[in-house]
Amino acid sequence: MDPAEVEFLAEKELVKIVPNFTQDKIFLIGGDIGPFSPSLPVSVPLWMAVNLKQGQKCRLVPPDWMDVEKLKDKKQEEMDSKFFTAMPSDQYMEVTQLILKSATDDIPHADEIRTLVKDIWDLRIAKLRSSIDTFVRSDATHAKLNHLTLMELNTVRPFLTQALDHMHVLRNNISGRIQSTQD
Amino acid sequence: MSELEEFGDESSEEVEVLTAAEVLSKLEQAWADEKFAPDLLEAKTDLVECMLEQINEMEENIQRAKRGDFKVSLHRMEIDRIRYLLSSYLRCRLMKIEKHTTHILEQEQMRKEEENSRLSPEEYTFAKEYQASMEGHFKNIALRHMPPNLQSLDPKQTAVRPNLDSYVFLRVAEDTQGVLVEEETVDTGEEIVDLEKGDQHIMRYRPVVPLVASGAVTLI
Amino acid sequence: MSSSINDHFFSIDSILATQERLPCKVELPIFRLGYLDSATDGNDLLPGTKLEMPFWMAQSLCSRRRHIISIELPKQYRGSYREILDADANVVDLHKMGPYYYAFGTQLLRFDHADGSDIAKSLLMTFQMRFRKIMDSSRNSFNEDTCSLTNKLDETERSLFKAGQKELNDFQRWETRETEKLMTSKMVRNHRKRKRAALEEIS
Amino acid sequence: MLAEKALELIRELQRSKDGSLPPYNEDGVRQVLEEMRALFEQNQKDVSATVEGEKGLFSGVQLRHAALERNKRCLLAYLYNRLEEIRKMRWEFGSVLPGEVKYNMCEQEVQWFGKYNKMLATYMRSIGGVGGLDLTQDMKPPKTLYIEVRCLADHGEFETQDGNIIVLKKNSQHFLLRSECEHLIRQGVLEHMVH
Repeated sequence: MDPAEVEFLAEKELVKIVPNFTQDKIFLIGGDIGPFSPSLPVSVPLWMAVNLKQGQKCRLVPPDWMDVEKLKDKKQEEMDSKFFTAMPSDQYMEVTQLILKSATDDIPHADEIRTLVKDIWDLRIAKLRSSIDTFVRSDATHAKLNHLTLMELNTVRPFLTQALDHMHVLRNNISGRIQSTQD
Repeated sequence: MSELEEFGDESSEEVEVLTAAEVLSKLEQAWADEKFAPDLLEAKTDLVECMLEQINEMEENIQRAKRGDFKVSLHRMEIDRIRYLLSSYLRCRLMKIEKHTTHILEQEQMRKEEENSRLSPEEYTFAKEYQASMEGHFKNIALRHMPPNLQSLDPKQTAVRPNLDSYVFLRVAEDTQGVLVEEETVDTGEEIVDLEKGDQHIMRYRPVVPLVASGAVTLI
Repeated sequence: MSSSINDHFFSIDSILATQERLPCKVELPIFRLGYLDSATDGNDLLPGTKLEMPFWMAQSLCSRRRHIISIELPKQYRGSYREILDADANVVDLHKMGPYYYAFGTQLLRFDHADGSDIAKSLLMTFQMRFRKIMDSSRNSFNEDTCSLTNKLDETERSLFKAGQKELNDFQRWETRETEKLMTSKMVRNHRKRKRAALEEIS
Repeated sequence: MLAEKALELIRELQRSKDGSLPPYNEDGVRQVLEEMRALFEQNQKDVSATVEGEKGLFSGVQLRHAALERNKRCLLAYLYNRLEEIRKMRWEFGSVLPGEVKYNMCEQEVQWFGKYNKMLATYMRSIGGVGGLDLTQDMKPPKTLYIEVRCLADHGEFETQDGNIIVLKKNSQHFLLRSECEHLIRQGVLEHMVH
């Protein structure tokens, strides 16, 4: 999957906005949204939030976890743990990327947040790489990957799956099951 | 569009009633599964038709709306997203049909009556035509000029088949006990795992083929 | 056959991997095909003749049922070479020993050679040992010269390396929001480039 | 060596993996078919001789048969992989191919392209009943309704969805619905401007 497609999936996540307009409930195919009244926070899908913000029709409310102190704690926890820790959002990377791009002015300490999220991402990707190496060198043929997010998995997908597909053939060589599509 | 949509699920006797939003989210899952599965999955013809109807209806409503109505742009954006989803989903299927044509048509021929088809009727027509055009091309340029005993194509030899042993990422949607991940070999014993709801795994696709079909696991 | 990546009747890689040659010895006379051995003017291939054959040919003449020829292992799969791989697989130029080292090695196992199971083990171990280096370099390759590494990779490894690079590249394009830009399709772009180049040559 | 010409066809494809279609090698294809005919005739002779009592000819027959199969595989793979490229062209260039590209195709390949074009159109029209769905559009997830574009070439008049006529003149800039100009971007008529 293309990262843009992973982002497409993340864009249906709900986020809170504070609109500056009045509008009755909108009956979208994907569900009802609104009503909208100025200054009253309301939940909308991320794609809509980004578009409304671009049209200067709202202010974005950062998700709870998008907070310098919380992210610092998260980073520490990720550093201390041998395993992957649970992220506050399965789309933390995509959400950060989209919100910080379109609504930097609505997010306090945006730069710091950007750096912290990127640090956490880098920590996790480094961890992912070394666990992949361990996995490949071991005799294991499957693994549990709890707490990894779709975007994280996606950055190693073809590489990892191709390597494992190749190893499956090489393993079958040893056990004498030669797979063949032709002679 | 909050009214309930009648939605027939062929696999069960009673008619399931799903909201449009539920159909949409099922379609999103079907899209992801199709993207990640090495073989062609069952055609979700009902989901596709239902969503197409929804966006066509919405387009009509928009035509009637007042010019400059603020809501319209939001509806349009949603339509664009759904059209992308449908189109990407069907494109992905078409690529597989083109690549594994012979294999897929063989499967279709061997299909038991109680099983759902992997191909929508339109896809089936396309697959047949595609197959005929490829074979016609081979025959015209090459096969008919070859010695008599070499003029035919043996699907056993030439069919391009999906690699069911390729690795996939999955998330467990329903607890499933005793999945045979590796068969016993000379050097190692068999390996069985229990899949617990919410867990994520990487493993070969083959052992989970029926679980993807039933929705007990989803591909990620 | 071997590299599960792209293996079917029409696969170019699969055809090229089965074109790799190996030393063979004729066991039963093969009449009127003497021209296959460049070292002789004879009409026939006589028992005892040694020559190299592509895999696909050798396979048709040597199987459990047929012993028209006998085969020898190509040197890059013999014990002495396996020992080198055993010691440090990372320093070996597998492309020189290939370029379809794993795929061809897998094919060779069909001959039921006495070394078969050792070759099979060596192939897997070689790949496991070299994996990390391929992964790391495919991820950090933007500023360095990668040729010196990729030159030494077998075709399967190269395709893996490319997959890793593409993932990184795609992700970086996403991070910088380049993915939002709608692009001219690749074939149209390449076509224009070639056309421009052709025009420049004329003028 | 046997099946050498057939291998050359395959190497030709391997060399052009960058996505350009090399000229159809009519001569190469003919030579492969000729070699096959010769191998087959020799085998026929050997089989007849065996029937008449001559011994030891089996090895040669076996080897030639392997070469025949090999030639067949290479030749079909040559045609298959070319069609695969040609199929992709329908998605990248659209239903009309540039002359220079067509020039590298043989007559039957041009015909196949036409057939593919037609069966694809029929399929897309039949999706879900009314009106169908154009799968060659919406290639990327949508981000905004409208986008800014710049003309890379003079393209003439263009009718927008709301009925306005605009002139796409080289270097002119426009604000258009993404869905109505996506194909012009893919064909290199317009450039998507991103800020």
